[in-house]
Amino acid sequence: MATVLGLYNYWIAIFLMMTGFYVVIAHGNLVKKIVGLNIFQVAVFILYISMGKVRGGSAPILAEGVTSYSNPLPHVLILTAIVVGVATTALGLALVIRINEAYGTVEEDDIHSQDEPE
Amino acid sequence: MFAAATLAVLVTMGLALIRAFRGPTVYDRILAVNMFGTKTVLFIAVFGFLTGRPDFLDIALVYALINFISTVAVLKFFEYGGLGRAATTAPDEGEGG
Amino acid sequence: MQLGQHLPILQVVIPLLSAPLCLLLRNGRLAWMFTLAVSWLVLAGAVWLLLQVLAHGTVSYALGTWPAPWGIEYHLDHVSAFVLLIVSGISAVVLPFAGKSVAREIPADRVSLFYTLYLLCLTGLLGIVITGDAFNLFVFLEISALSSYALISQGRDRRALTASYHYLILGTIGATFILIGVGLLYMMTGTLNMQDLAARLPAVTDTRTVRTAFAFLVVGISLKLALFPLHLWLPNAYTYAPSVVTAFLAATATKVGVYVLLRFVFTIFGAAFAFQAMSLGPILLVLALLAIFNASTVAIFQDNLKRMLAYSSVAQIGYMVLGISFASLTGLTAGILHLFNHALMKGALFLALGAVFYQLGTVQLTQLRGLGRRMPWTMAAIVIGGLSLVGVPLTVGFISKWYLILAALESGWWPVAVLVLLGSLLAMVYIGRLVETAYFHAPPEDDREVREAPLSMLLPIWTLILANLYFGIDTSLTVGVARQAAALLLGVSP
Amino acid sequence: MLLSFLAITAIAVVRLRDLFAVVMLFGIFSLLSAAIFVTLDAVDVAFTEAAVGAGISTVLMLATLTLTTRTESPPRHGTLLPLLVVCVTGGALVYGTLDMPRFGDPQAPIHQHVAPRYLQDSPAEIGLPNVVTSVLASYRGYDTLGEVTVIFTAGTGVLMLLGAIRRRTARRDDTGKGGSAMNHNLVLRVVAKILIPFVLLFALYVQFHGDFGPGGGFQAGVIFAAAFILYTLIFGLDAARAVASPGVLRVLSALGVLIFAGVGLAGIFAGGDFLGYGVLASHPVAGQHLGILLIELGVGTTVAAVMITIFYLFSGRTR
Amino acid sequence: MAMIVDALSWVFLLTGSFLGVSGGIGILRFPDFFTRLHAAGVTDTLCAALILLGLMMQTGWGLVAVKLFFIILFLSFTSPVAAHALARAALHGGLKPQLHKAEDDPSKS
Repeated sequence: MATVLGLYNYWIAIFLMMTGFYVVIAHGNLVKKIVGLNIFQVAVFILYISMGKVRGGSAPILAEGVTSYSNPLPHVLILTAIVVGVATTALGLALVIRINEAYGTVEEDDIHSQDEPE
Repeated sequence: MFAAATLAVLVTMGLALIRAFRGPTVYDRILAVNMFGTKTVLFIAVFGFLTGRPDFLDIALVYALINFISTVAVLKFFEYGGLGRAATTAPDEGEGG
Repeated sequence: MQLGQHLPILQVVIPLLSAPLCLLLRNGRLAWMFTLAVSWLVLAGAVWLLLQVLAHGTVSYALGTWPAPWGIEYHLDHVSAFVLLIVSGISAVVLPFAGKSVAREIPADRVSLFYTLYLLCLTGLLGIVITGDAFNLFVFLEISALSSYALISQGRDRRALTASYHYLILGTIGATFILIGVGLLYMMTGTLNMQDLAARLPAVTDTRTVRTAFAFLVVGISLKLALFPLHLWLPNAYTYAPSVVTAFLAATATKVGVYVLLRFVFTIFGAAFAFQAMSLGPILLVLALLAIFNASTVAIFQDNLKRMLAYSSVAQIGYMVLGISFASLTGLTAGILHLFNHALMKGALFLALGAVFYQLGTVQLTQLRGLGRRMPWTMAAIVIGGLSLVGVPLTVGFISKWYLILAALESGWWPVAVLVLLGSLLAMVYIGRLVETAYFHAPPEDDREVREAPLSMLLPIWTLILANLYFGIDTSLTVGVARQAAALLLGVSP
Repeated sequence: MLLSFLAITAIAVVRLRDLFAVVMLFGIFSLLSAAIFVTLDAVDVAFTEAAVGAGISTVLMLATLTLTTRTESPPRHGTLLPLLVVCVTGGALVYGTLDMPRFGDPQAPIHQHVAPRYLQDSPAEIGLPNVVTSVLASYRGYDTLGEVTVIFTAGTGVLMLLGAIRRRTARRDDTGKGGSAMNHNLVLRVVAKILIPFVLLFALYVQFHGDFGPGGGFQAGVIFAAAFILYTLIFGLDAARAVASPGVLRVLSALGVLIFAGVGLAGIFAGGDFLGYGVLASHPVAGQHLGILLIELGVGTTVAAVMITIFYLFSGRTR
Repeated sequence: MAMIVDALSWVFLLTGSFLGVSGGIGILRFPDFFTRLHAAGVTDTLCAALILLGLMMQTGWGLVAVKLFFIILFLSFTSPVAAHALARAALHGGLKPQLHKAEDDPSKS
């Protein structure tokens, strides 16, 4: 029971990761893939942030009267990772727009069938 | 007491979430999402008090702002852009839009 | 102020700083000249750093003056200095070629953007190689990845867009896997610095978490370096990207991927853990052999030469990984050596194809008939590069293969040695097809005016070709450095 | 409880085929995860996730949807293989969790090794209450430089992909979704006019208050960009371009990176190391303050400029 | 005095919470979009304002109170505007208010 409680956060994060991952690899719609990618990444962020939490700790902004703080390092890493994530999203969506202009569709299967005959 | 308020906000969030899933029309979803956003603002605010460090209200402020922007963006999407599934008639603005 | 002491960081910061400056240059030609100058400066720095490392051993640099586990540290040893040289060298050679090629393939108003992204990509690759911090590596990995997605999408064919998109999706999955792996390692050790990680990992290697971290890192990196079953993004990306981009990425990006694999497997986890506890050796061995045979076979049936070479790249990555999978001194030496050699030959070959594309506007095999007489210098370069790929003596390809076979025999796996030779035969077939078409077929009837590529293109191509021959004959420098690097990774004396 | 909401949302995202609903739910997903970050004490992260995930990403996705289709066609291949891959990966991860330190355990290695120094010594070494800012801008300042470069890369990449091909003609009444103004909606226009100055003010507050509370250059940049996005949405792209022209933004996005890297180089020229702010002023702590202030400014500039550029480019496209 | 403020703030908080939950139930149970909009719109603003006011009374005067005040200001601007714009969009988008009694449950689809 203690194991389950102690790992509950991680398991949910893993579940979310896998949901996102599944969307990325199983769906054929290019926009949805990007959404899935985002979910995947956000879930990883939750994993990181979860490990930084200290029970009874407080946000790592020093204040008087607070003795226990959560670990600031994962926060820093994830701040960077979020930025990387949004950069990837923006670029990916720009590509989707261009693909739509070139092919008139954002479905992977339709794109393949358009390229095949050549 | 803060805990009670937090709980109430959480329950409301859950209810709005259900509507967002079921919402037969997109407008229902937007409404639910908007409400959800407002409740998240409240949640952050109350939660700050619950943990005794209420100086993080900036986040709530950002939420309020972002929420507004995304609502506007969504609305714009529907009035000008998307071919709404629920909206059978084409968006047609008489006044010069 | 001593500039030399700050060189490790300047190496990365100079291109980083130049990128925004380049964006401000609206004139494409100016941007090109600027990029060229920067790239040569970086090459000079890389040479100096390699000499420094050879003379004094590892160089490290604490960013922001914070000592290592707290701040980010730059850590330069033989392996990284060598790869640094490869990356900056290829970049310096590719750029003179780029001037004309880019002007033809990229719309004029986007040329300065193109060079900005090129510089960013270079920054990213250099940053990956030189850093001593696991998370910093991820950040720079993304810089190089994002810029290469954008660069690849600039190909003329619309399929460049889908190729770039797929690369983006798979690349991001790979990066996220790496992020998960780094996170798990951090969780178990509390540090991100590579040296510190290596010191603290042995205490917790027995945990399931570390094993999972290892698996995720290896899979993530394999995606990035296009190891066999995860190579699907590579052929399209290389086929449809602009010529310069293909040449640059083919010669550097996957090499940096291999470097990251080496770094994580050997420096951080240690050979003992990776190869004994996790039995990475057989897995990599099988995958590498599959890569060699599958990709070479596919390459034979390609009509688009860029695609053919792209598949050949997948096969060549197989050779590098094969070397690594032996986990012996000779094997690693062979792997690192091939890293260098393959950069030379693929750089030359893709550049030569770029020249063909420049003159012909196509790289379909059927269109190349009789080209041997019309573009003699370019085609001669392709032939020599191809021979090097096959592994004919007097070329660098031979040296790599030689060491690989030595390593296989040393480990007592003679069937592997035979398979390596068979793989070379496959390479012979696809290069042979090319040679046959170019020299022994009559040129097409339509008699278009096809002339030799301009000098600014031939010069870089032949620089690389001559390097191919030179390092194929005089191996003391490359083999020496590779051996030292391998010894360092394994933690034994050379 | 929040986590369960999150899980439900994720499942809904998988199942829904209406991409618009998917994007809306993704907005919820982001907000929820941000709320979770708050409960896990990561206020800075929550701040960013709220601004980025719920704000920028959602708006960009919507803009993409206006240019593409809204519904996803049903899948045509079996989903067995992906499911298998996912299960194996997930299984591996769960297997990995078994030996992890338990959630919230103060004895976990990460709370013992590197981080304590940040918490204990940063007041003396850097002198800022917000440890996240200290680590972000100083101890691991180089990561942040990389981060700014990533943003800059994305901006340049999007510019390369979407810019300069089809310039938008100044047709006011075209169906061009994102770019046109919401002229008829008086209420929105008035409210936006009142709000935008406050938003800009708030962005400045976040920019300079990041040393003491959650916030900093990145968040401020995004908020600043959000104000412009609001302006563009309501008053139209042409009006927004008149306020901040793409050319100016291009210069600004480069300028931010230059400021950051320039501060780093200044460290070298002042006799210290790259990004070593200590030597920038007579007293190390004062130097740290100055350095952090300047680089946050650089971050804010680039982020705001790039975000606005990207939004312009997305909304300036016509189908 | 302090006691009164305290008690008042609790009253505000509780009323706000109650309104919030009732709004949530409303948004779930009401038959069509416009009634739901009504349920959400009315309670949303008031609930938020009340809860935030209650919090303000708890902290006393200071930066926190100013921030809370801004949030209230913000929400009281944006929620009605959003609701208004939403109703407009829905009306223009072809969604008609359900004027007679519901024959079927619209949430079935």
